[in-house]
Amino acid sequence: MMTYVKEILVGFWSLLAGMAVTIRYFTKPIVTVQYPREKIQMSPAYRGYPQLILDPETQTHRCIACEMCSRICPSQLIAVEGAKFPGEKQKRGVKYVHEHYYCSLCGLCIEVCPTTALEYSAEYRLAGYRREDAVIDHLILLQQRQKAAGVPITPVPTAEEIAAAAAAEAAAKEAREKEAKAKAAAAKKPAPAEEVKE
Amino acid sequence: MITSGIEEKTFVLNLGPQHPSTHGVLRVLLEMDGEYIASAEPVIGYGHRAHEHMAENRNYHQFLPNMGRVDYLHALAFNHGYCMAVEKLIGVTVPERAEFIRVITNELNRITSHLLWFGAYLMDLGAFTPFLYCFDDREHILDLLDRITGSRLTYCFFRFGGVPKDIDDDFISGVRTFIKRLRSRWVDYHNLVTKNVIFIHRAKGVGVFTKEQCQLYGITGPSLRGSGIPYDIRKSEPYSAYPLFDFEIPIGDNGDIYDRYIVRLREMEQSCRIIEQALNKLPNGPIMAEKVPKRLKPAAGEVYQAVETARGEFGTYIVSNGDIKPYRIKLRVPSFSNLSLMVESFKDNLVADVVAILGSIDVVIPEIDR
Amino acid sequence: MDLLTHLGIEGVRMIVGLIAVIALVSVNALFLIWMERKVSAHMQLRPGPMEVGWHGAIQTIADAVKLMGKELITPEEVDRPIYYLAPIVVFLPVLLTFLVIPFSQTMIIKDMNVGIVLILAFSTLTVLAILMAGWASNNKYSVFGAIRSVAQNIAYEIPLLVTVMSIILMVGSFKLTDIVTAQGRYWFILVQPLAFILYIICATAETNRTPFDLPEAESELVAGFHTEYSGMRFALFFLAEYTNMFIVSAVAAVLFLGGWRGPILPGVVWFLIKVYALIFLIMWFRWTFPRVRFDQLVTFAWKILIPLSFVNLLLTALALKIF
Amino acid sequence: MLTDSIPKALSPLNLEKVAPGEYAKTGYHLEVTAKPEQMPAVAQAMLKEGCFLESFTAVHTSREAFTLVYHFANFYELCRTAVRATLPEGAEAPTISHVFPAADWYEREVYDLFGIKFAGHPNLKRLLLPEDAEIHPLRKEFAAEGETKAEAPK
Repeated sequence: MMTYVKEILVGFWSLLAGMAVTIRYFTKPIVTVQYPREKIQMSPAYRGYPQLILDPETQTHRCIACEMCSRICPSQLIAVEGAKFPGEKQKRGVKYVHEHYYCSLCGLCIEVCPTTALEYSAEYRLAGYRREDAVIDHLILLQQRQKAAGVPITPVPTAEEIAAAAAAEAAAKEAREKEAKAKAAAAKKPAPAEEVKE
Repeated sequence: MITSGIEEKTFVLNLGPQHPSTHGVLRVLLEMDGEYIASAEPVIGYGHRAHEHMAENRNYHQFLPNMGRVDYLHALAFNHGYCMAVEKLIGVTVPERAEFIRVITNELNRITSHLLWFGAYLMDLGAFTPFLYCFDDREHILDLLDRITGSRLTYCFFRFGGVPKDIDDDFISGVRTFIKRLRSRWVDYHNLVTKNVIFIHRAKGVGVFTKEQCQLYGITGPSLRGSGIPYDIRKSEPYSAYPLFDFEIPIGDNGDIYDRYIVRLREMEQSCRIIEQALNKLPNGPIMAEKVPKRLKPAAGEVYQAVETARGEFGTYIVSNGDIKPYRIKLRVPSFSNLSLMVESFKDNLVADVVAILGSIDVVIPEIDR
Repeated sequence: MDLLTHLGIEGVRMIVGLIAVIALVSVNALFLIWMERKVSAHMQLRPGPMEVGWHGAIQTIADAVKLMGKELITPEEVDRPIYYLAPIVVFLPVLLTFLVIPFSQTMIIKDMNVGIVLILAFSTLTVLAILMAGWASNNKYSVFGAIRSVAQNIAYEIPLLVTVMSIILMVGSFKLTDIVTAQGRYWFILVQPLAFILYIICATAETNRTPFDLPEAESELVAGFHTEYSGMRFALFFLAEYTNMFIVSAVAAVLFLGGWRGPILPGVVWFLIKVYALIFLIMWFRWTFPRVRFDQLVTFAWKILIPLSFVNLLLTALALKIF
Repeated sequence: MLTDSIPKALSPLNLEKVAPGEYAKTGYHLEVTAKPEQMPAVAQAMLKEGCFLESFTAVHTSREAFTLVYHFANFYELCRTAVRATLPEGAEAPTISHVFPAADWYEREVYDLFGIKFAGHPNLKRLLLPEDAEIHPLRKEFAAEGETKAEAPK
C-alpha cells in the first residue's frame, strides 16, 4: 500500500518537474530565425558550388584546362575545354560548365586543381525551377563577378576564335617541328622526343 | 513470411513504407492478433542506391563523397572508416594532429547523431518538445562543424592521409563553450524525459535484447551496450587517437529500451570528455601525410577496418586487385544487423511498442539499404 | 412579431443562443488552434505562425479557408452512410452542451436542473461518433483508433463521474448555476484538490489529448480514426476536439474555480479567463509529456484513478456528515 | 586467447587453411579457408567460441567462382577471423542462418546482389532489390545504364 502511494506521488512529482522545464522554456526568447526576413551569416568555410577564383593580380581566372577536376569529379559533372592562344605559354580555359544538380559538394575538384583556380562560393540559394537553372557556366559567372568588381571583363572566346587559335597553334607546331627537323638534320642527330601534351 | 489470413483471428497490418515513425522508408508487415503482434516481416530496400556497385565503377577518391550518404547522421565516422581502410591498403600514416582533428569532429558528429535520435525517439513516443530542444543544441554543433568541414549534414571531410582543413582557435573556444552548454542542459533533459513516469513506464522492460540474441544477431553499438556487453570498437579495437584518451563505455543491465536510452545519453557525456581531452592535448604539426599519391593504385590485397559509429560497428571491407578502382567494397553497416533482430523482439508486443522498439535501436534506413 | 410572441421569451433566447453558440464555437476553435500553435511554439523556442496577420493571428482562418476549398475524398470501400454521418454526430452533441454552460449569472441559454448530467451525457456521444468514423473508414488504423477510443472513454467516464459526484454531494444540486453560487466564500479547488487533479486527468483523456491521445496517436496509428477524412469533414473532427476542450474546461471552471465569480471584471470575462487558463494547462500537458501506452492507460484508469476517485467521494461524504 | 582456441576448435574440421593473419595490414587475426559445405560446422564452432557474425559477403573473383567471405569477431576479446570459401558458379552454398540468425539477411542480400543460392535458407528472397528484379548487380558482368561494362574477371 505504501509503495502504491509512493509510486503515485513520485510519478506525479516527475510530471510536475517536466512541466516546470517546459514552462521555463516558454518564457525564454526564441532561438529560430525567420528565414526570408532574417538571414544568418554563412560560415567562411561554407561549401557552395565551386567557382573560378578571380585572381587579384591578373584579374581573370587561373584555369589552364588541365581537366584534372573533370576527371576526379565523382559524378563527372565538369566539362572543361581549353585552347592555346598565340603568344601565350599555357592553355587557357575557354569553356567551363558545371552541372551543379548532381554535385555532392565534396570539394575534390578544388583540392586537385594544380593552379588553385577554384574555390567554394558562398551561394546557398540553389533552388531553381528547371534543371537547366543549375547548369553553371563559370566563365559567364566570372564575367558577372568581374563586372560587379569593376575590373576588365575576360571575354569568352567564340568558336571562330578558338578555331583560329587552334589553326595558329597547329601552324606554329608545324613550324617548330620543321625547325626541329631542320636542326636535327643540321646536327645529324636523332630528333629529340616531341613534347607531348595531353 | 506472412500470408494474409493464416488464421481467422489474425490480420495483417502494413506499417509503412510511408508511416510517421518508420524513420525513412521501412515497411513492416505485422501480423496482428488484436493489438498484439503475432509475427513481423520487414521489407527493406526502398532506399537502395547501389553504393557498393558504384564503388566498383569509381576510383578510390571518387567514392569518398558516397560515405557521407550511407549514414547521413554520423557521416564522419563513415568517412573515417573508409579513409582508414584505404590508408591501410596504401600504407599511409596519418599525422597526429590530423588524427586529433578527426577524433574531435567525429565525436561532435556522434553527439549530433545521438541528439537527433533522442529528439526523434521522444517524438515517436508522442512528446514533441524535446525534439526542438535537441535541435537547438544540435544546431550549435552543426555551426561549429560547418566552420571547418563546410557542410552541415553529409560531410566529406576526411582525406586519405589526413584532413584538408585545420581547426582554428575560434573553433576550439566554440567547442568548449558548447560542451559547457550541453552539460548544463542535462538537468533539463533528465527532468523532462528520463525521470518522467510515463516515459519510464513506456521504456522499462520493453523490447529486451538478451546477450545471447545479441551474439546470434551480431548487434553492435548502444543497442548492444544496453544489454550489458561493453563492446565498443573505440576501446576494444583502438584506432586513430582514441587510445590516448580516458573515457568509459557506458553499459546497461537489462537490455530494454530504457537501458539503450541511458547508454546513449551517457555516451554523449563521454564524447564530451573525449573532445575536451583532445582539445587539451592537441599537438602541433602537419594535418596531411606527405607522399599521398594523387592517383591511388594500391597493391592487390584486402583489408577490413572497423570503426564505431553512433549506431554500432561500421566495417569497410575492400578488395583490391591492383587497379585504380576497388575490386569490391562491402560496407558492413550496424543498422542492418540491429534491424534483423527487430523481427524477433516485436513478437507479443503492442503496436505502440513496435514504434518504441524500432526507435530505440536507432535505425537509419538508407544505411541498411545502401 | 407573431412568431416572437408564439415562441415566447424562452424561444427567442434559444434562437439567439444558438446563433451565439455557433459563432462562439467557430471563433473559439480558430482562437484555440492559434493558441495551441503559439503555446507549443514558444515552449519549443520557436515563434510559431508569424506571416498571416499580426503574429499569425489569422493564420487559422487561412487554414480554414484552405480546408473548405479541399476536395472531400470518399475512399472506395467505406461504409458510406456511417462515414458521412460521423462528422456530424461528433459535432452536434458538442453544440448542444453549450445550452447549459453558464458564462455568467445571466448568460446562460437554459439553466436546467440536470445541467451537469446533460453535459456528461452528451460528451459521451463523441465516442459513438469516433467509433462510427473508425469503423466506417474501413482502414485498420482507423479501427484501432476507434477501439482504443471506446475502451479509453469507458475507463475514464467512471472516475470523471465519481469525481463530479463529490462536488454534487457538497452542493446538493445538478444545476450549474447552483454550483457556482455555492462557491460564494471559497472555490471548491481549495477543499477538493484531489478531485480537481482527477478531473483534469480524466478530462484530458476524455478529449483525447496527449498524453492520452491514443485514438489518433500519429506515430503509431498515422491519424487514428480520422485517417480517411479530408476537407471539411476532417475540419469538423478538429473543431469538435477543440470545442470539447472548451467544454471540459468550462465545466472544470464551474465545478472548481467558481465559474463567473471574480472581482471588478464582469462575470463573463472572469469565466473566459478561467476557461482559457485551464485550456492552457491541457495544452501544457500536451507539449510536455510523451504518450502513454494503451494498456497502461487502461490500467492507470482502473487501478489508480477509479480507486482514488472513490476514496475522494468517500472522504467527501464523511466530511459532510461530520461537519 | 581466442587466437589459440579457435584454430584448436576448427582443427577437427580438416579445413584447407587456418593461419594467423597480418593484423596491421589486413585487420584479421586469423585467416581461414574452408569449403562452402563446411561452413555450417565452422559457424557452429565459432558460435561455441563466443564469436558473432560480423559480416558476410561474396566477391565475384573469377568467371567460374565466387569467394564467400565470413567475418567473425568477439565481444570480449579482439580477434577477427576471416573465413573464405570458394563457391563455383552455379553451385549452392549451405546456409548458416540456422546457426547465426544474423546470416539470414546477409544471405538474402548476397542472393539478391550476386545470385548465389543458399540451400536450406528458410526465406530466400530478394532483400534490397524489388522482388521482380531480374538483375544481380554485383556480378562483374553486370553494367548499369551509362556505365562501361566492367571487365569480366579472369
